[in-house]
Amino acid sequence: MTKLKPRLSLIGIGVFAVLLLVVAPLVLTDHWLSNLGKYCCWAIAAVGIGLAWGRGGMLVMGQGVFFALGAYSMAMHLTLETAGAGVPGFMVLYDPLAPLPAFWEPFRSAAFTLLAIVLLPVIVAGLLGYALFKRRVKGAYFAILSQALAVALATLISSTIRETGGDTGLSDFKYFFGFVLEDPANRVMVYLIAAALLVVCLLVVWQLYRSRFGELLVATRDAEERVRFLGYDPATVKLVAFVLAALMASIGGAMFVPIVGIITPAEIGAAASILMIAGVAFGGRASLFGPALGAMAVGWGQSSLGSAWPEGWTYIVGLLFIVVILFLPKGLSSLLPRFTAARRSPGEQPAAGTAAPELEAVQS
Amino acid sequence: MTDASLVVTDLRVEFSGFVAVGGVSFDAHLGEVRFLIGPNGAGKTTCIDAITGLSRATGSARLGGRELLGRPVHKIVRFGVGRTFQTASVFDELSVLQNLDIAAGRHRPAASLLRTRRGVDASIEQALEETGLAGELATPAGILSHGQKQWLEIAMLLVQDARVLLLDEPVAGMSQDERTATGGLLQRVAAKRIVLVVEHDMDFMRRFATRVTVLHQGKVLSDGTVAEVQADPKVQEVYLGTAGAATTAAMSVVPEAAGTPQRKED
Amino acid sequence: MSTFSRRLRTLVATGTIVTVALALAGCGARAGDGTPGAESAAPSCVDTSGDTIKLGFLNSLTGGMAISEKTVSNVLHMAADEINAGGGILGKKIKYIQEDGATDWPTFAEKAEKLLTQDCVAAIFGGWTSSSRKAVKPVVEKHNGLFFYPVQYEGLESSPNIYYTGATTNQQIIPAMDFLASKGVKRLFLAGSDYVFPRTANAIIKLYAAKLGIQIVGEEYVPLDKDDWTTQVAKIVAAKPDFIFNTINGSSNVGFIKAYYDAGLTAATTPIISVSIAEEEAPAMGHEITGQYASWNYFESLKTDTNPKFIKSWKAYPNSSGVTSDPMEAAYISLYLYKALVEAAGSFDVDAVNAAAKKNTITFAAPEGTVTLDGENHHISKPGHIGRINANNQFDIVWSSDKFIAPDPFLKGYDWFPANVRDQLVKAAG
Amino acid sequence: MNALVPPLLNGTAQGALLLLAALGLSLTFGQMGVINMAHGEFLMIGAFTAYLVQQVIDSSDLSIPVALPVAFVVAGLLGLLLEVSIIRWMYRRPLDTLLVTIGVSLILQQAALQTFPAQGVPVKQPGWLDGQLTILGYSWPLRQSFTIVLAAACVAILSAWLKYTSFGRRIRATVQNRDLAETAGISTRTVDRLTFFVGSGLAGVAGVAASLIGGTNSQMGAQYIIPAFLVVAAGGIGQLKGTVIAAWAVGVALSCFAYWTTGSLAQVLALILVIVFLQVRPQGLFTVRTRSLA
Repeated sequence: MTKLKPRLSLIGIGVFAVLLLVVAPLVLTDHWLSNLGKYCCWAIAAVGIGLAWGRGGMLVMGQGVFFALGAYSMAMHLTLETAGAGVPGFMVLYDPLAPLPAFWEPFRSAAFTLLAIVLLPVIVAGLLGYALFKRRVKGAYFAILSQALAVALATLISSTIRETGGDTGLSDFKYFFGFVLEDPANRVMVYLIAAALLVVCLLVVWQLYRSRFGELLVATRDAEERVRFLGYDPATVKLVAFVLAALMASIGGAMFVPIVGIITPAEIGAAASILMIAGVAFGGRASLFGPALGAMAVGWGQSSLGSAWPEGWTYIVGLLFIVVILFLPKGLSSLLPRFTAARRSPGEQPAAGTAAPELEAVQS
Repeated sequence: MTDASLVVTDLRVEFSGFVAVGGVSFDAHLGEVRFLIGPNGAGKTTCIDAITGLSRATGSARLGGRELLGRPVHKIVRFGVGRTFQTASVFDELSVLQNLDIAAGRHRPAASLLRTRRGVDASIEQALEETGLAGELATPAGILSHGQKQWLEIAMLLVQDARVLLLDEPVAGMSQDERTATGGLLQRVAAKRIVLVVEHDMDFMRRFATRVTVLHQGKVLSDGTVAEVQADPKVQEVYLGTAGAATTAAMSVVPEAAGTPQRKED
Repeated sequence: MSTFSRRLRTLVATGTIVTVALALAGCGARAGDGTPGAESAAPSCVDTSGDTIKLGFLNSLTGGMAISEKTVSNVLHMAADEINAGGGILGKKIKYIQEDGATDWPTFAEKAEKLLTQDCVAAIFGGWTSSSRKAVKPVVEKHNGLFFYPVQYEGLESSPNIYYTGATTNQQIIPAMDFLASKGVKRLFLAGSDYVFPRTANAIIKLYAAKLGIQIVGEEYVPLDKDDWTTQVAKIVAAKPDFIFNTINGSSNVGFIKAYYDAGLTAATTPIISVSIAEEEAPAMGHEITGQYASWNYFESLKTDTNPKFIKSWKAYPNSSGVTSDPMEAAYISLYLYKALVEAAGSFDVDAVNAAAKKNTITFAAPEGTVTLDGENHHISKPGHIGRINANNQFDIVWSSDKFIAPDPFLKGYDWFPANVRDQLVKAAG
Repeated sequence: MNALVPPLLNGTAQGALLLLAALGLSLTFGQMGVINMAHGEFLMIGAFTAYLVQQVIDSSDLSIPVALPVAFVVAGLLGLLLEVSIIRWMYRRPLDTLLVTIGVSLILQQAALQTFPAQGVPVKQPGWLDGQLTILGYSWPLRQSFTIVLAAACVAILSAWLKYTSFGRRIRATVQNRDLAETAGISTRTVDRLTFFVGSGLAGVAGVAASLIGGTNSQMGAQYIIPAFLVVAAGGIGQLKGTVIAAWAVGVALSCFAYWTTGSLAQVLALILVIVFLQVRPQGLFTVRTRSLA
């Protein structure tokens, strides 16, 4: 069983990869392919949330912060690429003579941009996580603090119009590392990069989940003090998961920009961060595929149900939170083993959802 | 007294003005099963909390000449101090093997964490053998019996290669047979490691204790072999005379169940 | 070890798939390969063979902006019904597809693309915030679609694929400043929400104020989603302005108005001129705002030949909010303007419509008066009006521009606007 | 006029509104461990109640005093409904209550958007709140002192209720040790329901106060929820005096930052200030020391 399962999962990732990378581009229209690309970006962030929250017990309600780091790094580069040697248009009005803000300058370089997409979230999440986990901030506190950070960042970006484009965000990108974004072939390429990155992220967590670290992470989630008494520093264990989750959110954000064509503070604030959580909860926070598939399902629901029945979709998202958390705390993915288990030995119920570890959090 | 002993001197723990432990000294050595007993609220668990870095304390607790107080929990563990809790605290969602593997993990290089476990460490097999859990290798710890969970905890301390085992009521809730088995296990373990047991169960103490320290209201009341302690009139008074009253009073002040976090008034 | 090598194999296999896929895809155009743009757009899939024509309406029906955009959506439906009752466009009945932008700008982009490529609509109508417009702009440009945007905005933009039926700055902000100058205002305070419209409007106001000799005694911004203005109003009181120029949007206006009256300010001492408070918003303030001013191109109280009919239809419309207002009227114009354009072109084809806009003088007898389309910058001429709120939350018109103001999104006709800024902005706008 | 006076006074009023919003949370979150993200929507319901009361009682002089208890009951009953239908199943899963109530808040927002005019509804201020008090040369809006008085009254009543009534004692007993309270014959179910009723009802009262300050619409609750949670956390869980001090401090900080920098930056700085504070002192201003594993 323990040997079989990871192998099955690996086959699952393979099938998923073929579906995303080979079948989807052949079958889907340009519009739906770019929608799927958008869902892939959310799914990448969701895989990270699954790691941090599902396995690590850290309810990261502010992944918008890291999504923003990647997205804005990418968007600044693409804006400069589009603007050429000049200063982006939106900056001109407020001060026509002022030079490009200093923090924009390095983003002219493609290499620096790619590096920033990877390193910025690692550094920020590293410092933040170190500060919070060492002080044993966890549970609801951690969730609310992380959400407050997302709100603060979104407000900050909204109010710095000249430096960041403000509420209107950055948009109207013409090129993507030298490729013309309007060209349908290049759009397929951008999609494939996002889809491939999602597959890579799945492979990374697949290996993590079956590794000793994965076990240690679950142990830390369920009994942090106990892990401490085994000689580990839980802060370090959590930090690794948190930083990885941040990195994935950043990558998702970075790919979101060329696919969707706009990034604004609304995509990183409280509501956006919560919607990322919704997909993960829906799919199954602790499972391998649950977060990614859940995020994609929520994205798809927004596209299709949101069109057919806009008011209804808001109610559906609301009900989704209530019903899933109330009756299926492990998400839809927990139904699958439940069915197979029921078929194998009727009457034997698998262990119900456990979320007890959070209890201690409120008290510390 | 050898270098490898645990020596606690003048240990004091205060909770917002309430003195839980007020200057306790004792020591524990290889080869003996050392018991710490006393009524509820006597400060037994608090002593262990202090030694393992969970509660802030003054005084001194040295292991092999190295000071433990004032260090973070995981550092103290790395000196070789391991403990169990009143309510068995194992990782319910993980299997017995995974539980033990994590316990054995701190000796491994960090990079090995990223690899998958292949095979079973020798130390783990040995611990499974000793605690009689060999048949439960793949069982999720959550569905073990209460006694098995306690043994799993002890097994975790063994693979962790702890030099000192601080056991907080290891036989609570066990059947008579399980108690006997546990006692035997502790006596075998004590040959190579320092074993300190906090216990309520007088019968268990009488059968397996080498030496006993009796705590009462945060102070050492008596110290010695089982016979010596039982003969001590002060101990008799606490346990027979005013024991009822003291227990009730103490219970309302310091909730004992360490597994479920609880509040206490300032 | 076998696991490890197998894993390696998987990784290699995945890598190969990715590389092959990327190589297959990576044959797209690179920068400098020639001009991208309309040529690369797929041929339009709009179906004009039947007796209906599909149009897309794109408004936020959920989320925070639904507060404003629902009405625009309703008025678009009304206009479509009216046009259909009158025989449709080029004899084809409008079949509209309503999409929800959900107050989410990427959703606006997604839905615009869906409307153009999946539903094959001939044109899209809607949007409210500048963010929504900026999200839709690249999409309609890429697919060579048409987007009609009905809200007053900060200008400094033009696109061959967008028609703007709301005011640009020289049709709302500048008339308001002219009005203030005529009132002899010397000390002006700028209060706005913290987003692009107020920031841009105030940047322009400051430039023009310098020319008019009006002193700007302070400038305050509060985030769009925050209602509490008490601290900022305390600063306004301390600055002692003659007049307040209000570019606050949404429910934050309610907080501003309440704090303003609580601080003892009144229309008699320190009046406000607003550019986002219309007939719909005025009653929701929770305070009498009689005597305060607003600058718009349309008021319900406007006396034109066409206005009574518009008001009557709207009041009778099932989803009516009861009053008419400027953004609604601009949305109403947008559909009729499209009708006029298509009929001038004799075709629904985007290029034909754009060509017709350049060649012909397209006009529409709108409720605000007969507006004329500028075929070059895709904005329409509008009258500037200043209204003063009366006890019925209607506006008494106290000042009007001499004539209809021609749209000038880049403020080319205003010498006080620095030419170097304009040049850069025109360049950046492409 | 002293430059410190306006931000201090306005900040105190701002803090008072924050306190009203946080007071209910400090009960439901602090005492029961339930993280109710729909608390902001209960506040919205209080504001809409104020509007509806004004439709019945025309005189705003009278309608606001009437609206206060009505809003308390309406929001309280809604909270009770939430407790009975959903929250009761989740006392052992606090983080999950957070997620469930996000769903509730989305539904309530959309329902309000569809029930009431989308632009929002007007709530008129009572005539006796017009005018200003002159304090050290600064004419301070009277309405602000009303918010402060209302907040102070709520705190006084709540703490007296917790301290002196038998129900209050039962709540405190249940909070300290649920199992022990149960064995002592306290019906913890009744206590839970009542606590949730009162906590949600306080949000309703806060809503009436908020309706006098800003717009009354479907989105109004969202702006209070995060600051209110931060205030409760910064004050220390289950610590009424901590909540009071934290709310005041955040209000004054917000107002001072807004006075000396910009409105947007003030929001950012205040949030960061609290986040940093909680990093330095994760247990909040005041704390009960416990001997526990956590």
